[in-house]
Amino acid sequence: MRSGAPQGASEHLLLGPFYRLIGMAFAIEFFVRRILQGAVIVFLVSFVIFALLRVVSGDPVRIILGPMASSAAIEETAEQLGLRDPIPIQYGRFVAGVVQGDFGHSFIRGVQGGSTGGSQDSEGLDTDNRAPVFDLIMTALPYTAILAGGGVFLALLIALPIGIFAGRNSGRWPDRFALYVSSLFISLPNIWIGVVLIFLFSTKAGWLPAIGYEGLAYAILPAIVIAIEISPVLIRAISVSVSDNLRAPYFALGLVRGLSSNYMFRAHVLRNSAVPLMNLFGAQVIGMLLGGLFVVEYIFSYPGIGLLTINAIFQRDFPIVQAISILAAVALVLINMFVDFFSSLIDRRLKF
Amino acid sequence: MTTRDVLQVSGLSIRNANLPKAAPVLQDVSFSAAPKSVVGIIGESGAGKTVLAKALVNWVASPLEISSGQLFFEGVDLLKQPAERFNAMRGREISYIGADPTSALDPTVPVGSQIVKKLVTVKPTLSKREAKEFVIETFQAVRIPSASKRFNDYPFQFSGGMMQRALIVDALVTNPKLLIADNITQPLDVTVAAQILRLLRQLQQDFETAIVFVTASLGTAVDIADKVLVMKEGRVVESGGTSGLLANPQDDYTKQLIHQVPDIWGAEPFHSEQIDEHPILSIRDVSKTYQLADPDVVFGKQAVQAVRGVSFDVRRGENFGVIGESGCGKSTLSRLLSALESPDTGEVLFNGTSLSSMSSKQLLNWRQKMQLILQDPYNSIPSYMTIGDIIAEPLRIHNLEKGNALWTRVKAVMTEVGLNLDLIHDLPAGLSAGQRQRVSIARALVLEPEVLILDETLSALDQVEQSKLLALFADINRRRSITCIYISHDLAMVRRICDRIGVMYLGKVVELADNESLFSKAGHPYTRALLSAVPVLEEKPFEESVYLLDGEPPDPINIPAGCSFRTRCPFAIDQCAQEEPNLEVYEEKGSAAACYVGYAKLP
Amino acid sequence: MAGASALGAVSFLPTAGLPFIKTAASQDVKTLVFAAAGTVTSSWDPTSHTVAPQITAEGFIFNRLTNCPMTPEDPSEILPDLAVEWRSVDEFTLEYKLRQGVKFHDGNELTAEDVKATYEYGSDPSRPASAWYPGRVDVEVVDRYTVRLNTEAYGYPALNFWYVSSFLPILSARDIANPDRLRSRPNGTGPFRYSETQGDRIIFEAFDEYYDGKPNIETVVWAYVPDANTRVLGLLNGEYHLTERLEPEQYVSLTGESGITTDRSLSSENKYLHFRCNKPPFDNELVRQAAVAAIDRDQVLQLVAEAGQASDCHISPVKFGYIDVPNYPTFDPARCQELLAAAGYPNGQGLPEIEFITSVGFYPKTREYGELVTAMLQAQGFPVKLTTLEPAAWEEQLYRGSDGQGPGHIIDVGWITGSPEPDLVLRPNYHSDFALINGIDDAELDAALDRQRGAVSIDERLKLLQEETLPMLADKVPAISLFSSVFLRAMSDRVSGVKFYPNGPIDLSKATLS
Amino acid sequence: MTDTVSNATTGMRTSQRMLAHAWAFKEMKFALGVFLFLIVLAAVGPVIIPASAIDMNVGLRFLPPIFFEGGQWPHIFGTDQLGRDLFLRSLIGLRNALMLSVVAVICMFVLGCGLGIYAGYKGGWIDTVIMRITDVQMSIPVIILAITVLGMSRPTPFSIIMVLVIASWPVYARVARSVALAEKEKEHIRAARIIGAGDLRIMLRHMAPQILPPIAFVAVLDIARMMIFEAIFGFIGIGIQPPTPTFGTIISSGTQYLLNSWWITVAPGVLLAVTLTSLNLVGGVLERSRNHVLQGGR
Repeated sequence: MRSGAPQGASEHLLLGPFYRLIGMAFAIEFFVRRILQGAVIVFLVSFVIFALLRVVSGDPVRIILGPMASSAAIEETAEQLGLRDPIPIQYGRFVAGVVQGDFGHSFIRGVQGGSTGGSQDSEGLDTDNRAPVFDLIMTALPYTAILAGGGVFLALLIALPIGIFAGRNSGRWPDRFALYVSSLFISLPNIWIGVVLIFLFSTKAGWLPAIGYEGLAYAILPAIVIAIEISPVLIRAISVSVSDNLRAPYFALGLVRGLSSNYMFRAHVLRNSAVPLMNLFGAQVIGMLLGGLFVVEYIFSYPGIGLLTINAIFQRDFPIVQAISILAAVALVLINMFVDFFSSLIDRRLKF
Repeated sequence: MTTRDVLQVSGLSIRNANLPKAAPVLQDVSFSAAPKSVVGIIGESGAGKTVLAKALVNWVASPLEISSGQLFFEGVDLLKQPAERFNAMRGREISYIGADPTSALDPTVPVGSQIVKKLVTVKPTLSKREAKEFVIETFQAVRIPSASKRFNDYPFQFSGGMMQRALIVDALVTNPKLLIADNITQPLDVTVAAQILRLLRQLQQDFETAIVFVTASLGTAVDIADKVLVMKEGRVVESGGTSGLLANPQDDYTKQLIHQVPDIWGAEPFHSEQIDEHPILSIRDVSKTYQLADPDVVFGKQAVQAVRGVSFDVRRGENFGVIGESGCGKSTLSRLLSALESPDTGEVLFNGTSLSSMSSKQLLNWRQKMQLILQDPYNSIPSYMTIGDIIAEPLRIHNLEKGNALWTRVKAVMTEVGLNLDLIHDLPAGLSAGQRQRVSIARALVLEPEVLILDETLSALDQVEQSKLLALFADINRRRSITCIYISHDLAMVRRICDRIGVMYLGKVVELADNESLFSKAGHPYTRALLSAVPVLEEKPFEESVYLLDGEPPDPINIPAGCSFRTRCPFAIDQCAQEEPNLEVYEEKGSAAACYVGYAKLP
Repeated sequence: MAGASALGAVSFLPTAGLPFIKTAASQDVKTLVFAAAGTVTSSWDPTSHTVAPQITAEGFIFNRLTNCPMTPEDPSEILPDLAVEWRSVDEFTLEYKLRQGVKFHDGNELTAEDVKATYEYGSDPSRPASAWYPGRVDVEVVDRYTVRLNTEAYGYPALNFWYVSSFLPILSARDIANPDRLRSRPNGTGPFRYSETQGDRIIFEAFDEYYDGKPNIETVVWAYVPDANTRVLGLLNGEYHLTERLEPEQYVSLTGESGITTDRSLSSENKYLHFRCNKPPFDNELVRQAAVAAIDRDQVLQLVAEAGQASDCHISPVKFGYIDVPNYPTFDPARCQELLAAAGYPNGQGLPEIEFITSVGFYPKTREYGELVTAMLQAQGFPVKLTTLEPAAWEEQLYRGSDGQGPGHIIDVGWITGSPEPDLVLRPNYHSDFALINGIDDAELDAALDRQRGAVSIDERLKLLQEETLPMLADKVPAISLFSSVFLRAMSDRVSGVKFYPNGPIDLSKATLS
Repeated sequence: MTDTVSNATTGMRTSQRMLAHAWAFKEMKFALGVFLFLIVLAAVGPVIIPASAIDMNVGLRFLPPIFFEGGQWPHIFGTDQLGRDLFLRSLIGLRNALMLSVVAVICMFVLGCGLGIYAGYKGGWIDTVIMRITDVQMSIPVIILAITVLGMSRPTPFSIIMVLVIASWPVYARVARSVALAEKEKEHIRAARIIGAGDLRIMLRHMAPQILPPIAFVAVLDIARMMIFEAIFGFIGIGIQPPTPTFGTIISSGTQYLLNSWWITVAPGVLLAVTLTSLNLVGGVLERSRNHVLQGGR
């Protein structure tokens, strides 16, 4: 084999040492841009929710003070809470608080975290004696994290084997099996399957606890419902991307180049299939998961963020709803950012 | 069979298991390859040559299956061995390179590490480090510039030619006895394809590898092969030594193939009949630059200089050609000419009026006078409209005709381009590529334009269809005295149809000459390089050994200072690095080239 | 929270096989955990709210002057509590003699000054709970242990306090002088004293110096458990000892359960459908009468099952003055059609669309009987549309707004008070000065309501109520009482000696836990 | 495989070949049959079944389904807590859910695709604005939006559809935009511009017919998703109001009687799940066939 001075090498001699840094510039630019974009999105989302709550819903003061409160007391309390100011001013105040890390205090919940009923005494409403929203969220968040983590884990536990098996046997029975399973799972409304699971496994069989949270076992049934909800999308995505990658020219050529089928599958097919799977997480699964958590926590009276939110909306507890929508938006923005970043780490063709 | 043959195929038949009644895909194919020999396999698409090539590496995918035959490799019939045994040969004793280099490797893993992985798999004694050094060394040997940097690049960062080089490395690192090269030059530009062929020839000498070279181009096969197999519809119709076969073809099909290889220098250059000296289209110092994100600099931008100061006139009634390889800026030029984009500087004048000064209404009227026909027969016409509606669409847009008059005009133009009138209510789905291009042509002609731009319009068609359409254009040109601008990479085609030709390199016109002068004299080394690389059967005035280039065009982001061609030019002088040369007339007919070396000093 | 609390099925916690499940439940015989369905407010001042769950909580802490067991057999029965004797001095004066030696939780002795401070503070119209008071009152301290309530300055008979005094908690005068202290730390004379709040749990400790002897139970944990199912499950696995507000199905299931005692007792609450009487079509008395003739209350009761008891009266059977009103509306389709025709809407033709608003998840079975009543009204030609709202939204729609109008045309609500005093129901609902929900403005009715309020003797008042006020209400039907609520509770059979009040409070002073 | 396949394109269009391929699946025939049967049943069932869904008969409360002991003809699914026929109520619920979902999907499809194509075709600040709106919209959980809007005001079919559309149009806009971006670069769009077609004509006549079919196909599957949302809304109490039967309200009211009268919850859910499974199966097979055909199979 001969060797010769490659032409054009000199042009890149200078660049050579910096070559490794290419990813760094990309990463810095990526994160700067995405965090800025994300901040704008979160800002807008919070404003939309903030305005929506004030425009659409009734007067939270009626809930705070109870139905029989005099209109004088209601007005006094509303003034005190700033609820009679124009929405932009209220929003400005809220943002100023959030920027300083203060998400405000619940309208309804006492400082110890428990709900309090309407007190018609305008002097009785002392917002400092109401629970800080941040604390409420921090109390509920671990439960939701357990449930979400468990749900995603179970979903992957279902979807990975079925999806990969189907993808490897495209057009044959495992493929059809995957189609049946995903078509069935996606057709089971979470509200219904949740109740049916409670009926079968908790009420009838008595195998698993269902309502509330006293220990990890309480997360099992709700996590199954979450898994049933999101696994069909995963199954389809996995089977399609696995079979697409098996059909991709590089796979057959890899075999012809003398590499083993197992190696090609492990090192390349799985790697390439991870990208659409991750994108699916960012685009769809997180949204489904979030929606699913709200409903499932509601069905199972599971004391997480979802139940906190649903109760807060029903009770017009604006500060909680606002904070949680910011939290949800931040979570979505961050998850999408990392999904895109890791996707582009895997597949350098992707530019976001 | 002689025992010294590396490969001997006898009576190989392959059929489609799903279509048991159809003719076999391969029928009774027999040939052999001696060590260090090159066997060329030639045939049109559908002849079964790719199926054959793949069968040689045990790559027969369902529903195809081998129905009979033997495949001896070094005396062992691999078809009788367990599949594992055959598969164990692959990538070690028998290597394969395919037609589509850019999708041959996992796009998400650096090229170098994929090749290293293959190397350590087939040669377990090698350490990763040794393998890496070896691969970088080999990269250099196949003239991949900055080999150690390119080692870490991803497949998409390689051009087709560079990737094909990398794959040749991948195929040859194990010193195989047999290399199957399946259409490896097909997607490449002529100069790059010629480089690859040259490389392969050199390597073959060094590695003592037998090569089965599959190609659709007879010119290419002849260039490299010692022995040629001609295939048609799954059968070998003729085989023999290359020179013998060319000189004395036996089979009609072989004769036809030979006949179809275009003559360039043997053909009469084209002359339009009514050329008005007054230019209908003037391009004045037109430039276009695109901004891209720079991955190396935070929030940095890169300027891609697609077209750089192009000027030329097109005279009414003439056929003007623009040629150049991929990335030379010809498609950007076509977008500027058709006012789909506007130039950053300079202007395009139509009958003396600048396109950029036109109001949108004027521009709409102007569109009737200037039409563009695109390359891809499958994507350039909408699949959900009937052929009649497609052709009628321009008339409707410009509100030119209604009711029966509209359909009369549509039918007239269909007849003119040779479309059967029965097709008027059909969707394009069943049409062949040639018919589809006729629909495109009809859609342009129905407006009765004065200028027609053909952007690679014929390049997707086969030789026969191309000839027919060229004849049609010649006819239209004569009857309607339309001005045509052919934008193409196909030298043989512009030779046949164009009066004058501009050669583009890196966004600039480097030579502007009439047909005859360009092909016989060529004042620019790049033009000569292009001409030297065309795969033809005839004698070329410009020798490949003298003119063929190394490397590939530089990135249009980092265009070298001075003459942009100097980094590849075998004849560059000091002056070339100083400033950019302008077009200088080098002969009496007015042909001009942008080169400091000068026509006289070129070999 | 329809879904959250709606799983009426009772499941049995499988704790045996799953070691990681908290098996819970302290076996401490001195601590009783009460799973409450509602929350307390952020203020411990009893005059700051009218919230039923907090009234229940305050029941542990405070005593009242008298004590009404509120039994249907004798609604007017009054027993001594902090007062040992009471009498009517004249039309505008009541006199109470206090029990001696009663200690507040802060160690101070109860005196007449405390009663004076409490009544004068609580009846101040600016106090949110002043609605419980018949009106302002002056309190005269006769001696350290004797007080006189005087209403002369405010123009209504003192007799209005006769029953209400069994409902109004007695505070300490020192606390009333210091509102911050009043809000933050309840200080009563009751069997349990407030210890602390831990999240949704409030801890009460037995009061050593309780006048009736220190309770047997050392600690009461008041746990807020909003979900009915969780309350039941907690009761079954021993985590809670006592729970309230069961769904009828839960009650039935638990009744057969070993280790569980259930309690079903008539409450002071009736369930009403209020008609918005100040806008068409229910401004027309005939239309109201037609509507109530279309409703078959028997079927409603069948749906409500254990959670309801039939009563033909606008007040509960545990209220003073209750009677099965003879002219109370009954299901009579023929009469309904007659009335409709007389009102100018034969077969309901010409009636505007009628919105029927009800809540879901607060009272038992409201959605079910909402659908039923809707269907029954539709059957007679009323173009009724049902709107079911979650409690907060419903509550917002319930009362008349500042324009005097309330949303919709029919709205479902329950009304509960902790005293046999009927005016706590009648006056706010049917007197045109208030008519909080239905907005009725009927001079005849106002006059009748004022007459019974002005009665100078118990007997006269009873007669007026039973022979004039209640029959007039049954005739004018600004609202119809569908049935009387029955409270469903359950407790561990380890608990004994519990006494339940019809408005929610629970007397644990004599209870034991074995 | 490197030989150009396109020359061999037969006369059939992609959609025809897709349908032909899909029809070869026996489960396709079965699922389509079940789905059509259920639709027809939902349409005519309330007319031909003798029991009335709204009428209640407290005497016939809690009848089990006909396959169980105590079941009575014609109450196939049994009766609910008010003695109403569950099968009929389920069918009416199915009909309502279908109608509501179809309308919602049509609205979100039109709105989303319209804005998406517009954004993709025009690019620039229009694209940025529309896409940022979708970002914001997609960052608001549907349930928060739904309860806020529907729970606070009175839910009507119109407001439910509005919430579904507001929550879901961004998905369509994004897909349509990304396809439009790719489509814009295609030669036939260039050809249309060259023959002088204006922006609106290009978007409506030249891009929409290419972009919409694959999305329309996703939209069909979305009908199933919307039906589930409708059920969830009903369950939380923010759906169509009783006594109009909806799956959500039936299931939620049944939860109270789960231990003794499980069928009130289970039976309507089975009908819903069967309907959706058949619809999703049809969609799934079509999707596969489409992939298959697009990959050059036939």
